[in-house]
Amino acid sequence: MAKKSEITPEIVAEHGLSESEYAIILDRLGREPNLTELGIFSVMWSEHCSYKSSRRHLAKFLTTGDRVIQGPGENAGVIDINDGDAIIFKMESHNHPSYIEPYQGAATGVGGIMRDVFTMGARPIALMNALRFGEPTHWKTKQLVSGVVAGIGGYGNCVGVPTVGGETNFHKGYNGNILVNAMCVGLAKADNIFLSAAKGVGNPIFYVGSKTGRDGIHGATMASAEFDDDSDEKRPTVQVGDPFTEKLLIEACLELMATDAIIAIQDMGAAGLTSSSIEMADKGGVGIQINLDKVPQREPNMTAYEMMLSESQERMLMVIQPGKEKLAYDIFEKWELDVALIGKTTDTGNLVLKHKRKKVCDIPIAPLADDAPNYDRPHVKTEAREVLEARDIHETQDYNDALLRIMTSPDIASKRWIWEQYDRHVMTDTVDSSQSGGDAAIVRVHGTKKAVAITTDCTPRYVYADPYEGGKQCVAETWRNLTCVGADPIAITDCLNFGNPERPEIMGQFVGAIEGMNEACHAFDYPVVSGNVSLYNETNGQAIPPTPAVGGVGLIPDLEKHMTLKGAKDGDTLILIGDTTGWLGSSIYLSEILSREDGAPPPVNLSTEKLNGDYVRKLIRGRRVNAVHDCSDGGLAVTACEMAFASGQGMHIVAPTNGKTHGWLFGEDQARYLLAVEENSVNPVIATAKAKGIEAQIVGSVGGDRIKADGAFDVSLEKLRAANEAWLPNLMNGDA
Amino acid sequence: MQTAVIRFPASNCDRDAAVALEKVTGRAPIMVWHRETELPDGIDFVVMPGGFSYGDYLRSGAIASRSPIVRDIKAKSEAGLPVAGFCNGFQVLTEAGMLPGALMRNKNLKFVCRPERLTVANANTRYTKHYAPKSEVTFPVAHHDGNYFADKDTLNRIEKEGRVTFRYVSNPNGSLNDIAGIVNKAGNVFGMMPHPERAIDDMHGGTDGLGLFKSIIESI
Amino acid sequence: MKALVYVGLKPGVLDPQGRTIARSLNDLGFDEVTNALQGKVIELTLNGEDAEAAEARVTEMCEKLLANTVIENYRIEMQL
Amino acid sequence: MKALVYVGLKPGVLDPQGRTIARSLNDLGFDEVTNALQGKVIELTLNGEDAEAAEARVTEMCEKLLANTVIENYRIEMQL
Ligand SMILES: Nc1ncnc2c1ncn2[C@@H]1O[C@H](COP(=O)(O)OP(=O)(O)O)[C@@H](O)[C@H]1O
Ligand SMILES: [Mg+2]
Repeated sequence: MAKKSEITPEIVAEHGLSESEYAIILDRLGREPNLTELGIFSVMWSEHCSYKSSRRHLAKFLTTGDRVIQGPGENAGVIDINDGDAIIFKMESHNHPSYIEPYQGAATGVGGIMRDVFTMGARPIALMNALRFGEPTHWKTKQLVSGVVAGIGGYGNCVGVPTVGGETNFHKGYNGNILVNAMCVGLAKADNIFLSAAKGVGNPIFYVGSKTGRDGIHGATMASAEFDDDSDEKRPTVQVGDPFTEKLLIEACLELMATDAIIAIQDMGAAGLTSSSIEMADKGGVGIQINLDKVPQREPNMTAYEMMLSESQERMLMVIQPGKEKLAYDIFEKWELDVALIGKTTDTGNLVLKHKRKKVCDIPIAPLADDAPNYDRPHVKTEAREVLEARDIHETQDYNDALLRIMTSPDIASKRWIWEQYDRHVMTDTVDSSQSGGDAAIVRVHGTKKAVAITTDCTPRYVYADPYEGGKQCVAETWRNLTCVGADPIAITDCLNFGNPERPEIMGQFVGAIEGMNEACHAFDYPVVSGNVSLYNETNGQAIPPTPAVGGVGLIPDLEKHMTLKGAKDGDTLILIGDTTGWLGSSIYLSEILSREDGAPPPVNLSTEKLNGDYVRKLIRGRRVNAVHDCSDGGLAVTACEMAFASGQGMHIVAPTNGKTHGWLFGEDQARYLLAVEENSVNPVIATAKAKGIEAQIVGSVGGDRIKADGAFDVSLEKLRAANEAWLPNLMNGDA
Repeated sequence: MQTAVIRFPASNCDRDAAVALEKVTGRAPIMVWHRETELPDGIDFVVMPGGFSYGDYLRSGAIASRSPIVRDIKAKSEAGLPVAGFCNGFQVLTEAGMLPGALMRNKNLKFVCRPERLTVANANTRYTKHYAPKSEVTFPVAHHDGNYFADKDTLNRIEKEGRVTFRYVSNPNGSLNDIAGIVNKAGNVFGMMPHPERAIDDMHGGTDGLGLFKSIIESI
Repeated sequence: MKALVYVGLKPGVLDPQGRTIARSLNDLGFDEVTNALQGKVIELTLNGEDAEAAEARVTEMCEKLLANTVIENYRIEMQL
Repeated sequence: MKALVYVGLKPGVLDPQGRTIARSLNDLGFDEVTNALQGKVIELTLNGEDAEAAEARVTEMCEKLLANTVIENYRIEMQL
């Protein structure tokens, strides 16, 4: 151990530790840490690992429910989907690395989230991605889009997990800080879930996967630090993903998991060997001793510090049942993976590291976790915006043009250029995916008649306008999207992307969004089972729009009764469930047609949401409807167009009975669904709704080859589709 | 009838192929690990599945095509054993010299996944008998390196010999002559970039692929 | 000992990667670029002393794995 | 005028392709191979006469498009 002080205040600051944080370290150790130990503390107490700004707020979330097998706290959340099956899922961000190296940043994001899921014993069965880029005209946007999409596809396609859906927004607020959020869903047996708590004393610790290199050292602290103009210069090493090794790792781990050899397992994510070993030890209440000489190394002369902080990808740590070492070796060697016995569990409660015959670290584990900073950062509530009335908002004189502009606007235009680069079909259980433009992807549980429905949603402009209502809306939209395909919504994961939490107004967005989200979770009995927080998303003091992406998962008990928006038939009647007030505040109409981003966002009435959604689901199960699509971005008009594109049928919308036409067609009132209903079901559908106190009205009909709204637009379905499809390929260089 | 599916490291349509084979033959295929030096006895039909064997590193299918099991399969195919490769399997077969030509990077350099309409270019092969001549089928494609290339002489020869089995209606990758699938001269080795094994189920990709499996299985 | 193996497409084989590079360079204002070809270079580290024997072995590696001679040419450069 | 641009991963960056190539060469009996790295070589055809000016432009092309200097190095060789 170093005798003389090697830790200067500069070194402490470079490690992202405040003076008071360093004082706690000195106090708990009763001495100065050496550099390796300091590095370990800095990683464990980084925002990324310790959630020091968010922890107390996340604690408010509803996290339990009848179907919750494992809530937040493990690598991913686990829910019960009957018959002994469980679904394991989580969403995670890889924003900063993707901005610096879009292909590898996005690829390793996908790899990381998959590891979180198969670490727990699940075979990954679906991937989703939620992407936010800067303005389409910004010089960097195209390059980022093409790199990120290629990276997501490159990794997921190779591993052989279908990427079945996602969402993509463009806004100037992301010009200097894009968001790349990836979600993975896996399938496991409910009685064979693997956790990370190490148990017992003297049990062998195995290292499996790729060798350790000097990758992304300080990556975890980077992810928690703001960008500035110099960041192009200070570029830290970005990790390169190796999907081939990931695929082998999945197969090997699942093979070993089918035996009883594993006591605990943890992937090495951000903060690598440090956080994986400490989390395993802390959860199990044991100590850990590691001989770093045994760690498979890619480069010569690596220091203890480098090995502990390396973020090399495709690595796992596990505690193996004594006596099963050979079994583990055999399986990993069959899959041609590096494997090494690097240490053992101990009863000291300390993390002890040996390197080149010296003890290079000896620190008590409990304080690393228990004393991690937990800040109550000051926060101010976002000021409420004025509620705009439709009658006070300019009405377009050219509805054909308005519809075309909205259907070719960045957020509404088809994202085919993106999702055609993703293998959506591998594993042959994808029942519906991005391909239909549907609300939620549907992935069959292999060999059964049931399916999982998956969606990701967030409307950042609503959250920016009103974090609380916007937070409610994100959760409500996922619930609605799952409902649209006939699923019972079960639980969510989230990825909370915000700016610098040390600024009270940003912290106010964060706190407000969480409160809104949580309110919705309670209203729907729809718990949060996993998630991720990404803070400091800003460049030169300019924060991104607050973006709490939500991933929702539901169960379709019987695929015979699933629903899509594809099935609208000639002669069907269009019924709109839910009340339309013509809410244009913070709408696409306002931003695209009037270049305004003001006004309060549509409020979400959670009990109406619940009532309407439960009714729609009942109609689907009772086979009363041919197609369902929720009304969200762009309102009734956009919803009808999307249903037209998916079903190949024209749509005719009647004029509003009261209120203004622009509000009627483009208003974004919540809790609404557009249904295509066969003639003989129309009366019962409306009558039953009325009896339940649900708004339901006939708003038009299906058929022909045009999209029309009385007193507004009348355009060719094919021409509109072509324009909607062409926007992104044109942006990306004119090649389809 | 006993079929086999070869598993290379990072094959990922091995299960998809197995499901298709079991559906058509009523019997699960034997999954054969690439390190084996010989096929088990009594195999009537071998499928090289899709995926990214060895991560598609170096060239798609290249490293897998040099594995011990492929040597044995090649020898047995020369003695008449039917062998089909889909997607990455097709790439392995060309790399192994069991089918002519090569599969290069898609013309627009992007991975492409979409249902693709194909015409049955020759309905008179062991793999296409179930289809009407010139009929159209839809199989999904999902590949990065599906751009079929062969030199002029080779191309002329396979065209003349009627060895092009499927063609794209709208070419997604730049393949010469819109070629989606071919057979060898003897007609027992077949490869195609689209995925017939992903078109055997109404819930997923349609059922146009069944004809292909029925054709070859019935010919054995 | 090191060997550098250059692998490129044969003349007459369309090179979509090269074409895209040339086009993007033109788009970026590098109008002087009239053509681009993309190839691979594989740097091998080899045990052994005998460069001549090594080169023969590397040739064998190229024929057996590193190049697909249906579409590719290769060239070997030994570095001592 | 031609320019050859060699692009390779920076030392220390994981090269999964190279590693896999080395392994499979070993599997094929080429035991002397202890390491392999895979890089790209881009051959540019350029209009113009002034090699020095051209090299400066190619450097700019590398920085802007041909290499991602976060993980890659490049080297330029002008051929007259
Ligand atoms: N990045 C992406 N990856 C995959 N699919 C995407 C992506 N972006 C959008 N999509 C797909 O495009 C369709 C429309 O997206 P969106 O408008 O967000 O749907 P919704 O409003 O129903 O949530 C959906 O089917 C979605 O899955
Ligand atoms: Mg949406």
